[in-house]
Amino acid sequence: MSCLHTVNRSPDSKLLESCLRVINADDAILFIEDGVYHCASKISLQAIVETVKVYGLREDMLARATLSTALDRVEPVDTSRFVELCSEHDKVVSWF
Amino acid sequence: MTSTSFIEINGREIALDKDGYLVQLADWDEDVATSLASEEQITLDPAHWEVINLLRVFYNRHQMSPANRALVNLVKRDLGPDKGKSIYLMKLFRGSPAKTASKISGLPKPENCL
Amino acid sequence: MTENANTAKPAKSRITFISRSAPYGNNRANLCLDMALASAVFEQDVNYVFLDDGVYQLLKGQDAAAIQSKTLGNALETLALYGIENVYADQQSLKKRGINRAELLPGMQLIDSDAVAKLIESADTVFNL
Amino acid sequence: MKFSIVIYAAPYSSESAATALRFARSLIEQGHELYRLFFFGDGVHNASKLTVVAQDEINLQQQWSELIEQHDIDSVICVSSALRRGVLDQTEADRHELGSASAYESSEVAGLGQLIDATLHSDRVVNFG
Repeated sequence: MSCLHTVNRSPDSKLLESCLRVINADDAILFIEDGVYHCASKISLQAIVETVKVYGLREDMLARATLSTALDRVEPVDTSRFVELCSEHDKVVSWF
Repeated sequence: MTSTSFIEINGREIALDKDGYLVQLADWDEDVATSLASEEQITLDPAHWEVINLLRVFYNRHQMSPANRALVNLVKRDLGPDKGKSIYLMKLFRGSPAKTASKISGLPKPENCL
Repeated sequence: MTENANTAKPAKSRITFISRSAPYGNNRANLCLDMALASAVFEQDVNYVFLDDGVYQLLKGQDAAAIQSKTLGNALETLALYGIENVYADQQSLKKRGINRAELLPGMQLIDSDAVAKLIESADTVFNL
Repeated sequence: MKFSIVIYAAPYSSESAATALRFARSLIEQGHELYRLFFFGDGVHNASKLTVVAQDEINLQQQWSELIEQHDIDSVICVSSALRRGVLDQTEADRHELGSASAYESSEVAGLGQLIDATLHSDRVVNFG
């Protein structure tokens, strides 16, 4: 049972922190909206265990100029891949 | 404004909305309850009153009208398992017991959400 | 509820609610409670978890009359009457906010983060707000 | 796969309603089924038809309505959220004697039972807020 977590607020919000406290090792995180500011943050990404796959919503990264600065660990995905990720995981938990 | 009708009780004009709920919850008293019940073809006896009183205490404490499931459990908890049954409450308050009993008890009209 | 003949699904699903918002400042706590009560009315298998600022909802002695609002703490007392028995408060959230067990409404089971993770993992659907 | 989408956010105040709209479009384009849209809390404003938007900006409410009509999507506005916020279909407007409807006809005002039903009949419930 793996779960896709979406996170839509910036690092200041501590939303990612809450998510990480209750995440399972085979889950994945997709940063969307203001959440994509995590994509270039070493501190944010270091807090996520290696086994958790990390995605960023490409459209939001483009808008916020974080696509080019995103760290290698982050895989940019477009909305259609967002939909696929939802179906590949057993459920979606939205953090907002 | 919702169209209102009036019933006269002890010389007072009491406004009801078109579904028969009190427009002003503060208008409620025992005579009003008796009258609201008779609109539902119900004659209140002590078995009705203990549920009405329970509902009013519940509302004053929790500020909500219980759904049927919660009403059954509330009656079960406070009036005992013999009475805490849907069938018992349906005999007392026809239709949906929670709705009918809430109306007679002068609780606000449900928002149709549940 | 509308039944769709060609979608045979179990009539019961396991829903975990994570209530993460403090009461009164916004309506998220109320929305979460409304969803949970509706789930209970439709006889779903409900878990209710208070996490982060959500634990502020559990403080005893709330009285919201002076801010023209209904007192959420009093509404939460009805969870058991709706058949919602699995009500949990996250220990770490309480600790971080300096809230003791004695200050909480009765009926809360205190759990740790791992237990919250399990309630998410075992749910069919999670509502988190 | 069957999806349901729950939207808690008003249009324009945050990006979430726009994200949800793009998500809904995309899943339909990929041949998935959108079992139900459920607008809850401030999300009900997405169904308001009494809106005017600058010519060079998108009209989210209109785009929702077009998507709903084009694909015959079951779209529900939560009644208790909607009544408070003045988003009424004709039935509710008549029931409360408030004159004209303010919601797009493409959505229906109904209760939380429709949300619970959606959790039962969908493979995935995705929340945007």
